[in-house]
Order: sequence, then structure tokens, then C-alpha cells
Amino acid sequence: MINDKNSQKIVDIIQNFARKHSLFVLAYGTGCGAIEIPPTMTSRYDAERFGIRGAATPRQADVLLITGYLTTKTVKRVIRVYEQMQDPKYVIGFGSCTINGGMYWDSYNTIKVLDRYLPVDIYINGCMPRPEAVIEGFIKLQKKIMEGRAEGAKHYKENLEWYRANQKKVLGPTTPHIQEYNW
Amino acid sequence: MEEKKAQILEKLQKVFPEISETKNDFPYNRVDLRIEKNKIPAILFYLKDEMGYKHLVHITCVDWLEEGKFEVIFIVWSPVDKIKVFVKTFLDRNNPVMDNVDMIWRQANTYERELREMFGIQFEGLVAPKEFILEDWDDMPPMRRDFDTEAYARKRFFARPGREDARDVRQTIAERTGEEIPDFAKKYSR
Amino acid sequence: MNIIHITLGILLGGAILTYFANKISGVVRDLMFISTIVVAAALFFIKMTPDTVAVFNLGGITLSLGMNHLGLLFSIIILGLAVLAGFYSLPYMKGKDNLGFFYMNYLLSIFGMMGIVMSKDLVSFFIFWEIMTWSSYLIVVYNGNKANKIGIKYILFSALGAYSMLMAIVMVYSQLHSFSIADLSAGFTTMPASYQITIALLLITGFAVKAAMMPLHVWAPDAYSNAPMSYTAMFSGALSKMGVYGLVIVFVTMVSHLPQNFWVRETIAWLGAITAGMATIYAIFQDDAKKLLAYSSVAQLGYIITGVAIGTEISMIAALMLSIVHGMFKANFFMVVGAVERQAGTTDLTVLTGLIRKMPWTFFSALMSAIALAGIPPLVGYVGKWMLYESLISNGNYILVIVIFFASTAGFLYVFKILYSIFLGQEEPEFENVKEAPALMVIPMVIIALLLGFFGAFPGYLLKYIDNALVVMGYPVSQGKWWEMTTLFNAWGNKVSTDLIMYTTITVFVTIAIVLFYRWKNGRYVSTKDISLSGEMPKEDENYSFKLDFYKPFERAISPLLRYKISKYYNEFADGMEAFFDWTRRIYNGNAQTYAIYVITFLVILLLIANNIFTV
Amino acid sequence: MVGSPVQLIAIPLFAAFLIPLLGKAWKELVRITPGVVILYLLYLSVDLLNYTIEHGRVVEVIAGWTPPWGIDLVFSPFSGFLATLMLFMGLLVWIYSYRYQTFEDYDDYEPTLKYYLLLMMMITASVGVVLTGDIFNLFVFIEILGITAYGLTAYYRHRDGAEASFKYLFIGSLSSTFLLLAIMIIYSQLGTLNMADIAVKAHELKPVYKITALVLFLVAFGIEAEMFPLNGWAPDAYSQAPAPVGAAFAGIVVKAGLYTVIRLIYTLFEVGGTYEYLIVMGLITMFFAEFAAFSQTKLKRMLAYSSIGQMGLVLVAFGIGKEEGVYAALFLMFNHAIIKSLLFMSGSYLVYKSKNKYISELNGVGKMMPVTSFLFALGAFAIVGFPPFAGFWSKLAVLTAAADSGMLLIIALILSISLIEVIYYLRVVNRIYFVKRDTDLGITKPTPQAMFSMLVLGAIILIVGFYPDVITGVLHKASATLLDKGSYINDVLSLSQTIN
Amino acid sequence: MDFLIKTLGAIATIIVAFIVGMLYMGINRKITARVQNRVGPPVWQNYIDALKLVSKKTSVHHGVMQHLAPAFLMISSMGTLLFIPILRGQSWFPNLSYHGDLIFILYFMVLGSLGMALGAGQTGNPNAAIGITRGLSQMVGFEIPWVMALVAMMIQYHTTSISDLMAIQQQHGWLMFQNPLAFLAAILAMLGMFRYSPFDIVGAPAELASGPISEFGGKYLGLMMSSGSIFAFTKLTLYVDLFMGGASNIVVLLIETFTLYLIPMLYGLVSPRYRTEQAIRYFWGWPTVLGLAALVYSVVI
Repeated sequence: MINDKNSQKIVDIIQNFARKHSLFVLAYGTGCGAIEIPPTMTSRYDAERFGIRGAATPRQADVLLITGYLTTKTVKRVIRVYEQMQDPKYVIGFGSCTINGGMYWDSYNTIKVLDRYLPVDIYINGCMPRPEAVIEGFIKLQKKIMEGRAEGAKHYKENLEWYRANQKKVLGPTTPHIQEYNW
Repeated sequence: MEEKKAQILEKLQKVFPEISETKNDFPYNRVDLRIEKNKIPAILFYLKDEMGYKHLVHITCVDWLEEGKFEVIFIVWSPVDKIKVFVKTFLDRNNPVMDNVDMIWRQANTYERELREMFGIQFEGLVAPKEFILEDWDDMPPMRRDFDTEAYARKRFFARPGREDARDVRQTIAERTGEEIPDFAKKYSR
Repeated sequence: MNIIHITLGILLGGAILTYFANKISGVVRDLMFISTIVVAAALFFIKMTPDTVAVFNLGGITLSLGMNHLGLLFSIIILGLAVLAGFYSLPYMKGKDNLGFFYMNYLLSIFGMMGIVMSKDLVSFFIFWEIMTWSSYLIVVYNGNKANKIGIKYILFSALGAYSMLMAIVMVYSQLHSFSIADLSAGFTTMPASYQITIALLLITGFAVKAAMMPLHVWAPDAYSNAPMSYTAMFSGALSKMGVYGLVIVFVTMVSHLPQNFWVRETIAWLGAITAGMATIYAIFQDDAKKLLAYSSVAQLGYIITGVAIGTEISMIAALMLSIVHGMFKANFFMVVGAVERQAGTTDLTVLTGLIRKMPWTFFSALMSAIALAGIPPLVGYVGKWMLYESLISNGNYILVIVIFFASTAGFLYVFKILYSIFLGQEEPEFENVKEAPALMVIPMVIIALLLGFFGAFPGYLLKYIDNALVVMGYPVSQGKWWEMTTLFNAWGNKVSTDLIMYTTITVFVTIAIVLFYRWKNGRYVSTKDISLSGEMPKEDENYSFKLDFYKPFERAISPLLRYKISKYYNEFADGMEAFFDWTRRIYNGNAQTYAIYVITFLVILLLIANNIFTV
Repeated sequence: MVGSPVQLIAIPLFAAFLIPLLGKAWKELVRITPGVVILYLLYLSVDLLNYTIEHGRVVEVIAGWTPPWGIDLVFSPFSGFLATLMLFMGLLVWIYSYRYQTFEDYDDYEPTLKYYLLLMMMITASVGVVLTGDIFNLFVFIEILGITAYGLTAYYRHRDGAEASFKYLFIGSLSSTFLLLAIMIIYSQLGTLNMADIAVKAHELKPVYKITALVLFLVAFGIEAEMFPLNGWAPDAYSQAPAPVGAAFAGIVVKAGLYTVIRLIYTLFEVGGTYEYLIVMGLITMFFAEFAAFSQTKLKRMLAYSSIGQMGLVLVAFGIGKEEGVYAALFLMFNHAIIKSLLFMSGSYLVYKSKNKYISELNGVGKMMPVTSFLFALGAFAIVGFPPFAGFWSKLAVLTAAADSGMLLIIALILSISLIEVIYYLRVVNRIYFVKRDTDLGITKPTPQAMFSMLVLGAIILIVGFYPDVITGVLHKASATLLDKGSYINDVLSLSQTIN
Repeated sequence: MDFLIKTLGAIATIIVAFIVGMLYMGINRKITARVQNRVGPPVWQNYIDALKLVSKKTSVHHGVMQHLAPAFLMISSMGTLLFIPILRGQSWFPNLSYHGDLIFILYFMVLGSLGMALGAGQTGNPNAAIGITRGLSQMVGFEIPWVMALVAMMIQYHTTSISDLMAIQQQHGWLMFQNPLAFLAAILAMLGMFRYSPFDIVGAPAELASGPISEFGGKYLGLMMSSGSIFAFTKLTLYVDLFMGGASNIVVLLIETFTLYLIPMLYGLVSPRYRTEQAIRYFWGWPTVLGLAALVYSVVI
């Protein structure tokens, strides 16, 4: 029954519905944008209305929220965290630093284009984006999930070599022990 | 306060006649003095043990590119006098070597590591792992003023299309608002 | 010539032959050793009937040996463990020095224990007791580590116990002019009251040393942890039960006739409970697996002592049940630690880590023993504990229940600690080449582990023997009143169905396991180094397993209790005695004049007081 | 019956003086003769013992002067047992010391001659002490015994030995003085020196003389029996003497000393309070000796103090009185002779091996001298009373004897003392076997003859331990004999079984 | 046939427990949100979370114990549920309630903790192990007043069977009024049992990255959540059976259990977090005194 195509579609719809309404967010406080997360989650903006809640570890999280600039040192950890998350998983780039480097465009130790290194599903621009914008971004993501287009993880898996090459370039030759990513 | 500062300088000068330049005209509890680099451990020892300057606030460095010098500054503080003493010394920029002082304060080790990594100043006898903040760094120490950070960033990181002009934001703003750009900003902007 | 002669003869002869077989070759010695145990055990279990009697006459004293159901119960523990631990010790001890000596003492201590449970009179009881003591002592110091400290402590306390026992024996003799235990239990009430209580207390002291009761337990942790593990399995599993055996006899035949019956029982029960509590707390803070288990043994024996001391039917069943079960799981646990020691080379819990994938069978038996030790239901450890609680509650020892329960709950802490530290946590390159222990070591462990499960569902198979033993002790038949094959009852008629518990457990477990295994492919094994730790990754030489100060918060919470350590007082006493002895030594100062003065002074004093001391 | 008691004294005395002459003929005869003689004497003694156990005591009158005027020798099961024990120990000591290694000059003629001469005389005197029925004769034998013992103590001609010997001599001469004084008092008042006669006439003595004589006897014999505080000589003598001599002290000399005390109290004077005196002094001796033994750092001194402690226990057992007490005491004496000799013999080899007198230097000797160490450990286990070794049965006997008399406090004291014993003996055993040693001392084997005598002692320990009945019959008979004072007097004075 | 009905009854019990437990947790979230002046998630949010977790495409584990930890948890939650009576005097869900007594249940409830502890230990995550040590230490704390309360009731009515206690309460009125001290001690112990604030240091998200469950994701986390909700219902039912005389029908049961559930929840809402030793000392303070008083009270009665 499960292999039946129509049934699979129904199952997919149910699963996507569940995924959409239950987003566990790993807010990786990499940059100054992390300060926007508390108001988003607490009483003023209350993102929990939409089923969005914080997760403490990547194993439990669905969404990796990258809040701002990523130094070369941090990006290594971020990649690891992303790879530790369970499929399906989504990445939200947060603030202009993740889009084009923002004010760190000429910094010697900050990456500038996040989607070369990780499959970003949604970018939220602004420096910093307000909580309203963040929630807007989440709703966009939910829409994408429901439509079945939030396939960043799949994309990452398929283009792993490209991503790896990009990552290696930034992280340097001696960067060790990024786990083999084989699922 | 002023008298106390003067007393301190006087006392130090008595013990260390090599002190070349002193300054205590800051309105705060701050005294500056300059000394040769080989006298640094001695004066720091003296300050710590004899005069009660038990706390090392910071070790920092200024890159005098034009003069070809690094100026290393040791800031020490006495909880009794409530006065900061800035002990400064010049190093040759081409051969920045000086004595390690982490036997006086353990925490000096950390500052020295930072200076070593960011300015390339070698502290003789410093025992610490090679990498501190930068990982796999193979270029010039990045905090030196002759390090071209933009070129380095271009070389190493992807840039999103649309920023090819690489204009300084200040310039854009100046054009829009008619604001005057200060000279020092012009110097390194393209 | 009956089975008693044969069993004891085989064990004694086997011991001596094993020693000399060592001179021939290692294989002969091993064969000799294991065949001695197996043949003795097999003959014993096939041929032994409870009414067999053997009588010897030695030195004007009649030594009579016999067997009853109580003895039979303990023989099951002794010989059963001896066979399993015997097989285990062949690979475990391989390559160590002086193995002939070791195996000889091993067999001698089994000989002693079998003699004890067969003894029908006090002298033979004492003789076998002492044989057991010194043979076990020789094994405790066999390793040579701190032999003078640990060994002397063990033998000193053992001798203290043995001599208080001997004191009691000659006191009995002075009253009854007989050494027979039957005469003792018959004639106990005819003795003067002061003799009764003194004899009972002296005997309790003697047995409590072996059963490691509170103020007399200080030898136990060191001795248990210092002996080779293949023997400690016997030591903790069977040898300490000899103390329990003695206590059972004392409480049944003597204490129940005392006028101070109530107080003696309460005191010993409380001491047992405090032993359990304090030993548990100390076990929690041990960083060596052997030490931890040693303290745990002391704690478990505390429960048993409490059960024996309370002495109601159900508590006696509980105590005997706990004796058997403790023998099983603690022996198993020591074997596990021994296997780990042999394979990984250390028992330091702060060093060991992540052996579960290397030694799965060992882990399995450790897990089963741990669950049994903690007294968690489907396994058999639960049966004894349940009965102990029921007996304490129905007997009115309410506070005692709380203390015991505290000890038992705190027991989870060390159970988790030892399992976690050895088997779980991150894998370490140092232990990369560790392999599962040899089959001869694993099989006994797995057998015990499976038996723990089997008896958990059908405790009646054990309770049957206990019932027979209780009848010997003068209790009524308990089957049907306190238990059936798969059901336990308490004083108020409430029951627990062990088989249903087991079936429920298995059903739920299997169901959930199937659920988990459904879509097996989406689960994936990753190495224990791949953990989510702020994106940080342990390097090859880093191990993030949590090891040091394992229960620091608990230690902080409980710190007022840790302030008093009984060994401190013993040490102070010992120091004082030593100083005193040294002072007396100076009387002999090596000076001839002084000695002459002594002589003259003595003569003069004697002359002066002679009229007072000598009557013509 | 092949011989008579007098041969037991006459033959060795004669042999002792013959030894130098034989030595002139062939040097080896100096070594061999004593052994042959002792062996023969042992045969005689065992034979006599068998006879007396069946037929009662044998009294022999020397030179036809019947008691109470003449000198007589009494071979009762009691004295005969002690004599046999002494001769047996003498034989083993002889075997052990045959070309003993620590006699560095064992090939030299003169020291060897002296040694065997003195040993022979010592055995003679001891047997004499035990057998004689005449109190002055007793004095003479004790003097001989003392002199030979002084000589043997100083066998190693170095400073310590001489000092120990001097101490022994000093205290021993005090003993002789008191003894002579006591004999004088008796003779002056009663006009007799025969012990049986004294026992008969003792009630005629005025109390003041009787008490004075008793006290003098007690002190004099107490010195021989190592009673506290008269035993200052003993530890030095034991530890400075050569090992076989130490064994001989433990097995022979002390037994003779004890015998004198026992004979005095059980036969000579019937005075109330003596038994209690024995118990109290025995306990005090035991306590102080064991405490001192506990704090010793040298092995042989430890053994010496332990030996004194055991003697205290024997005194306690004798003080308990009754047949059980005497039986226990005799059993203890037997065990002490066997075990302590074994400990001295094996212990001195261990000490010799580790080149150091200290216990702390014995680490790991067990690896290098397995058999000797095993025998030492066996002795240690036996003497602290672990079953199934010989010491257990004697300890049990003492305790049951005390229990029969209701002396529970004494039992408790004995047992607590045993705890101390356990500690200091097993401490040594631990060091020998279980404490690792860094340096390898190489293997030194005891001479076969030493090994033989140690093995014999070990075998006896095991045999008695597993089957004590081999010895208990004799002991019961002996203790019954000692207690039967009336028959002793009767036998001696009426000469019922006299040989002449 | 009888067996079949019983099995179906057991399954139904478990399903009801799951649904109710999840619902309570949802209500908890909602109420928490309202107290914090938020709208909060819908009450069915937990079902969605569970569904999402189970429908995760991947889930990693670090070894067999982590794989089996949910099974151990389920044994103790489902097993305990089956061994306690759900409804009083009804033949609907008797399950196995006559085959176990209180002491058995006390111990059976711990099996899950041990399995969970081992599973968490297997992950190799230090946070997990630290959380476990804290949890076990805290358990030693609250078990003392809890056992005291139970023993007090056992000796008051001379039974260790829950069904008997329920029947007795029919005659004498609720135990929470018969022995209020025991009830208070048990309720205070319950605060620790639910591990809500202030006793939530075990899985403190900010300090320990959610502690023991930090390596559990996907279906493992989903099963553990389900087990937790079943266990919550089990514990509540046990308390209702013991102190409130059980429930005669499902509506009463829901009301009573929810009332009880409010206690730890509301207490948690207004409490900051205790450190472990503070928590232990808390439980060994007044709750234990109350427990002792309850013991004395029931002996005197």
C-alpha cells in the first residue's frame, strides 16, 4: 500500500503538513542577528503560534537558522551542525551578511555567500531583519514545505562534491574531520 | 591624584633612568612612559612586586607603518593607587622580537599569542600552541597595516555579483548627501 | 564412606593434587582443577541426600558432618558458582604466576565452605571456617598489591570474628560440655541468661565480619577488589554467604529464645540497613570498578543481614532469596569486570570507555546483572527485594523500609556509573583492539544472565529449595502462603505475578523493537565521536566521555553524611595500640643490670607479698 | 625394656667426654658420634616411654642408695614424654646443624668440637633435669644446662653474641644463687633433698621457711622458664645464638625450665595460690612478650619474644590445673617445641638468605627459597592456631580446659593475644611471599640435612594437625601422671618398680 | 477469546493514555503561553510534533543501547499503565491490575529511567551523561518522600494493592483527606517526578543542550515523546487511584487527572530552576518531614 503512488501522495501531504506545522529551530547564534531571535520567540511576536520552537541540538532540529555573518572558523561548525541534522532539514539565511557579506564584504575571515556552502532555502534580508520579517520568512518556508519544494537537503546530497569543494576552499587544506556525509 | 602620578613617575625614573619619555597629563588616572624593550621585564617586575601594580590589564600593539615600528604597550593597574601605567616600547618592524613576560603574569601568555598571530611579533620563550584565532593562516599577519584585506577576501571568498564596483559605502553616502569624506577615509578607498 | 567423605575428599585431594600438578604442566593443572570442581559438584548434586551423616573422632572431639536442606541451599550457591567461576578462571588466570598455589587455595576455600555447610558441630564448623578464611586470605594477597595493608586488614578482622566465634564455642562447651549444634539448640534455653546473650552476640560478631556488617566491614572493599576477579566472584558470591549462613543459624536457634530477642533483632537489622545505605553511598563515589562492586557487595549483604535479623518467615525467604540472587549477579558482575580487566587492561572507570561494541556479550551479562542488582522487575533480583520490603512493612519496621529503599534507589546511581563508564560513552582509540573475552569466560557470564531472566519469570524454582530450608529451620511450609511457582504473596494477601510481568515486558519490548526496526534503513549508525556539541568535533586523541566527579551534585547534597568514615577510628585505634606496644617493648632495654634489677625487685616484691598470695 | 633411665644420662655424659678423644682419631667422628648417641638414646627413651605408659613409672636408684638418701631417677610418662621430646628435638637439631652453612668455620676442628660437646652436654643436662628425683641433683643439672647454654649462645665469637651470653650468665647466676639458697633452707629444715621426701615432709616446714623457699624457687625457676619480668636474657640469647641453638633453646632448654616450675608447684609444695600465681604471671608474660614481639623489626627477635609469649600460655595452661589444663599445657609444649624449632630453623635460613636481620628485608624471599619459605609459612600458620595445623588443637585444648574451669576472662585474653600473634606472623608471611622484591638474590639451597629436619618438623605439624590422636594418648597419660602426686611419692619412696 | 478481549483492552488503554497524555502536554504548552502573555501553539501541536518526528526521513543512533532506549522507556510506561487500574469498579480496562502491587510498580517505573540512561550514555555526548547523573541523583531525592507516603498508606490500610486501596476509599472517603500528610508528601514528590521546573535541570536546554535526549532525533525522539505522554498519564492515574479514590468513568478520570496535572504545571510556571543538590535537599527537607509525619500519623491511627 505504501508503495502505491496515490497513497504515497497522501502520505506525503500528511507528512508535509506535519513538517510544516512543527518547525524545530536550531538558532545558531553566529552573528549579531541572534539578538533578534528572543523577541521572535517570546510574547511580543510569539512564533510558537506557528509551531515554531527552539531545539537545543541539531539532532532534534528541522531548521538551521544562521543569524548573520560567518567567519571561517564558524562556518566549519555550521557545516558540521547542518550535517548532523536529520533529514528533512532546512536552512534560513538571516541578514545581509549571509547574502553578500554585508558590511564584512572585505573582511579577511568572513564568508560572504552562504549558499555556496550550504543549501539555503530562504534568505531573509535586512541588517538586521525585524522579527516580523523573520516570521514572514518562516511562513514562506512553511509554504515551500507544503508545496514540497523545500528540498535543500536533497540538493545538498546530490551536489555534495560541489559544496565540498567550496567548503574546502574556504576552510583550507588542513581542515580535518568533516564527517563523511553519506545519507 | 596628580601628585600621586607624579610620585610614581619620579620613583620609576629613579630606579630606571632609561625611561625615555613620560607623560601624565591625561585627565584620568593614567600615566604613560616609554622604555627600551630589553628593560620591559625589569620594569614590569618592579611595578608588580615593589609598587603593587598587580593587575595586567592588556598588552596591545600599534603598527607605525610609516616609521617602520611596532609600539607594544603594557597596561598595568594597581588596585591600591587606582592608577593605570602604560609601559610602551618600540620594536623594529622588520625584526619584531622582544622578551616574553608570562612568568610575571600568566595571562600575558594569551595576549602575547594574539600579538604574535595578528602582528607577527615574536616573544622569545613563549610556550603556546601555534594557532590561536586564525586557522591555517599562511599569509601576512592580518592586523598589520600593509595587509590588503580586500584583495585577500577576493582571492579567498566568493563574492555575490552586484558588488563588483566594490565601492566604499561612505563614498556612496557622500555622493547621495553631499557629505565631505574625511582625508583618512579617502586614503584607502578606491 | 559416603557422599560427604567423597565430596570433601575430592576437594581436598584435588587441591593438593592441583598444586603438584602445576609442577608437571599448566594444562594438567587446569584439568585437575576444573575436573575436581566439576566431579565434586556433579557427585554432590547427584548423590547427596539431606540425611547423610559422617562422623570423625579427632583429638578426643567428635566431629560430625551432615547435610540438611539449609546446607543444601547454600551448597547450591557454592558449587554452582564454583563450577561457573572455575571455568571462567581458566582463561582469566592464564599466564599468571603461582597458579598452582592459586588454584589450591581456590579449591581449599571451596572445601572450607562445603565443610561449613555440612558441619553438625561447632568445632568442625570452626575448623572449616578457618580453612576457608586463610585460604581466601592467601588469595587476597596473591596479587601482592599492598599485601601488608589489605591482607593484614582482612586476616585481622577475620581472626577477630573467628576468635569471637571460638570464644562463644568454648562458652557453649563450658555450659553444655558438648560441641554439637543440635545440643546447642536444644540446650540453649537451659544456659544462664548472661551466657545466652553473650554467646549470641559473639557468634553474631563472628559471622557479621564475613557478612561485612557495618562496623566490621572495613576489610571488605579492599579484599574484594584485591583478589583476582575469578575468585572475587566466589568471594563475594559464595564466601560472604557463609556469614549469612551462620547468622541464619544464630538467629533461628538462639536469638529467638533470648529475652532480648527484640532488641538484638532490631539492632542487627538497623546495622544491616545502615551498612546498605552507607556502602551504597561509598560505592557511588568509587572510581575503580572493583572497588565499586566491592562496596556494592557490602551494601547488598546489608539487605540480607536485615532480612535475616528480622527473622519472620517472609523476611527469611527474602534474605535467602537475596543470598542466592546476589551470589548470581554479583559473581557475574565481578566476572564482567574481570573480563574487562583482562581484555582492556584496566578497571579504572575514568579510563575505560565505549567497550560495548567490542564486548557485546559481556555487556549483555553486565546489563542483566545490573538490572537484577537494582532490583528492577522482570529479573529475579526484584523478587528478593519485594519480599524484603513486604516483610519489613508487615513487621512494622517502617523507617527501616525507608532506609533500605534509599539504599536501593541510590544503587541505581552506581549501577549506571559502572555500566556507563565501562561500556558506554565515546570509543577510545586506546581500546580499539580490545576483543570479546574468550568463550570460556563469556559462557558462564551469559548463563548466569539468562538464569537471572528465567528465575525472574519462575522464581518458584528457587523458592522451592528455600522452602525446604525453612522447614529445616522450624518454619512452616511457605509454599502457597507466600509464593507459588510464578506468584508472590505478602502478609496481606496481595500478590505479584512474575510471569505476567515478564510476558508484558517482553511483549512491549518486542513490539517497540519492531516499530523501531520498521524502516530500518532510515536509522543509521554513526560513531560515538559524531556528537552534537556546538558543532565541535572531538579529535582523535580527545575523548569527551563524562568521567570525573561523576556524581558531584549528589556528593554535595549528601556531604554531611560523608564526614564520618569508620576506618578513621580504626586507624586511630591501631595507631594507639602500636604506640602502646612500642612502649612495652622498651621494658626489654637490652641492659643486663636492668634485667638483674628486675629480678631482684621481683624477688623482693614477691617476698613481701608472698604471705598474701600464698596460703600455706 | 631395653635400657634404664640412668643410661639416658650416663651415656651422653660419657659420650660428651669421649668426643674429643674420638675426634683425635677421625675428625668426622666429632660430628657423627653425637647423632648416633642421641639416636640410640631416643630409641631407649621411646622404649621406656612405651613401657611406662603400660606399667607405670620407673624409678631407678643410683648406686644402691635408696631414696630418700640416695639419688634416684624417675621415668614417668610425664617426665619420660618430656625427655623423649627433648631427645627428639636434639636429634633434629643435630641433623640440622650438621655442616650448617652459617657456621662459617664449620670445617674447623675446634669450634665444631666445642659445639658438639656443649650440645651433647646440654641435652644430657636437660634430660637430667627432667628425670632426676633429687633436688640437689636438679640444681647440678641446671647449672650444667646453664653453662652449656651460655657457651652456645656465644658460639659466634662476635660482640653481640658475647653480650647476650654475658646477660644470660648474669641472670642465670642469680637464678643459681636463689636456687641454692632455697635448697639450703629446705635441707636445713627437713634434712632431705629427695623431692618425694620433701613433698611428704613439706607440711613440717614452718610457714616462713616454706614461703621463703617457695619464693626463691619460683624466682629461680621463673628465670629458667622465661617468666616476666625475669626473662630479660631470653630474647638476646635466642636471637644471637646460631639457629640450631635457638631451635634447641625453644625445644629443649625452655622445656627443662618449665619442668622445674611445674615440678615445684605440682609435686614439691602444696601451697594455695600457686596456680593463680601461674595464671597471672603467665598472662603477664604472654601480654608483654607478644606486645614486644609485635614491635620487633628483626625476625629472630620477633621469634624469641613470640617464644616467650608461648611459654606464658603454657604457664597459664598449667595454672588452670586439672587434667585438661595439664593436657593442654603438655600439648602446647609439644607444639611449641616442634613449631618454634621449625620457625627458628627456616627463619634463620631466610635471614641468612636476605643477608639482613630485618623483617622488612624479607620481601619476595619466597620465590628464591620456596621450600624453606613454605615451611616457615606453615609454621606461622600452625603457631597462630589456624586449623587444620597442629597449633589449633593445643589452642583448642587450652580454651576448653579454661572453659571447663569457667575462666572465661582468661579465654578472652588468650584470644585477643592471638589476634596480635596473627598480625605479626602473617606480616612476615606476606613479605616473604606476596611483596615484590626488586633485586634478585639468587638461589641458595639449605643443606639437605637441614632440609630434612625441617621437613620432618613440617610433616609432624601436618600429621598432628590432621590427626591429633597420634599424640593425645601419650599426653593424657602424662598429664594424669603429673597430677597423681600420691603415686609419685609412693613409687619413689616404696621403690615399687625400681631397677637396680 | 478472553485473551483477545484483554489484549484489545490493553491496546485501547495505551491508545487512550497516549491521546490524553499528549493532550495534557498540549494544554500545558497553551497555558504556559497564556501565562507568558502569548497566544501559544494549538493544543494539538504535540500530535503534529510527534507525527513530524516519526516521519523524519533519517535518524541516527550511536549504538544498540540508543536504539533500544525508547523500547525500555515504553516498557516502563506501558507496563506500569497496564498494572494499575484505570477505572474503578469497571470491567473495561482491568488489564493486569490485580497482578502487581505498589512496591512492584515503584520499581517497575524505574526501568525506563535506567534504559533511558543507558541509551543516553551510549551516545557519547557528555551533556547526556551529565544530565543522566543529575536525573538519577534527583530521583534519589524525590523517591524518599514518595515511598514514605506510599508506606504510610500501606500501613494505614494493611494492603499494598492499588485496587484494595481504591475499594477502601470507597468506604472511607478519599485518602487525600484520610491522610493529608501523605498526600502532601506525594504531591511534592510528584513535582520531581514530572521534571517540570524547578526540577528540570536534567534536560536544561540552555545548559546541557536538553541533556539526556540531546542525541535523540527523528523516530527515537518521537517514541520517547509518546512514551513520556503515556507515562504522564500513568503517573496521574496512579495518583488518582491512590489519593482520589480512582474514577468511576472516563470523564471523572480526565477531570481528576487534569486537576492533579495542574499542580506540577502551575508550580513549574512560577519557579526558577534548582540546581541538583538544591533539588535533593528540597526533597529531603519538608517533603520528607511530611512523609515522616504521615508515617507517624498512620501508625497512630
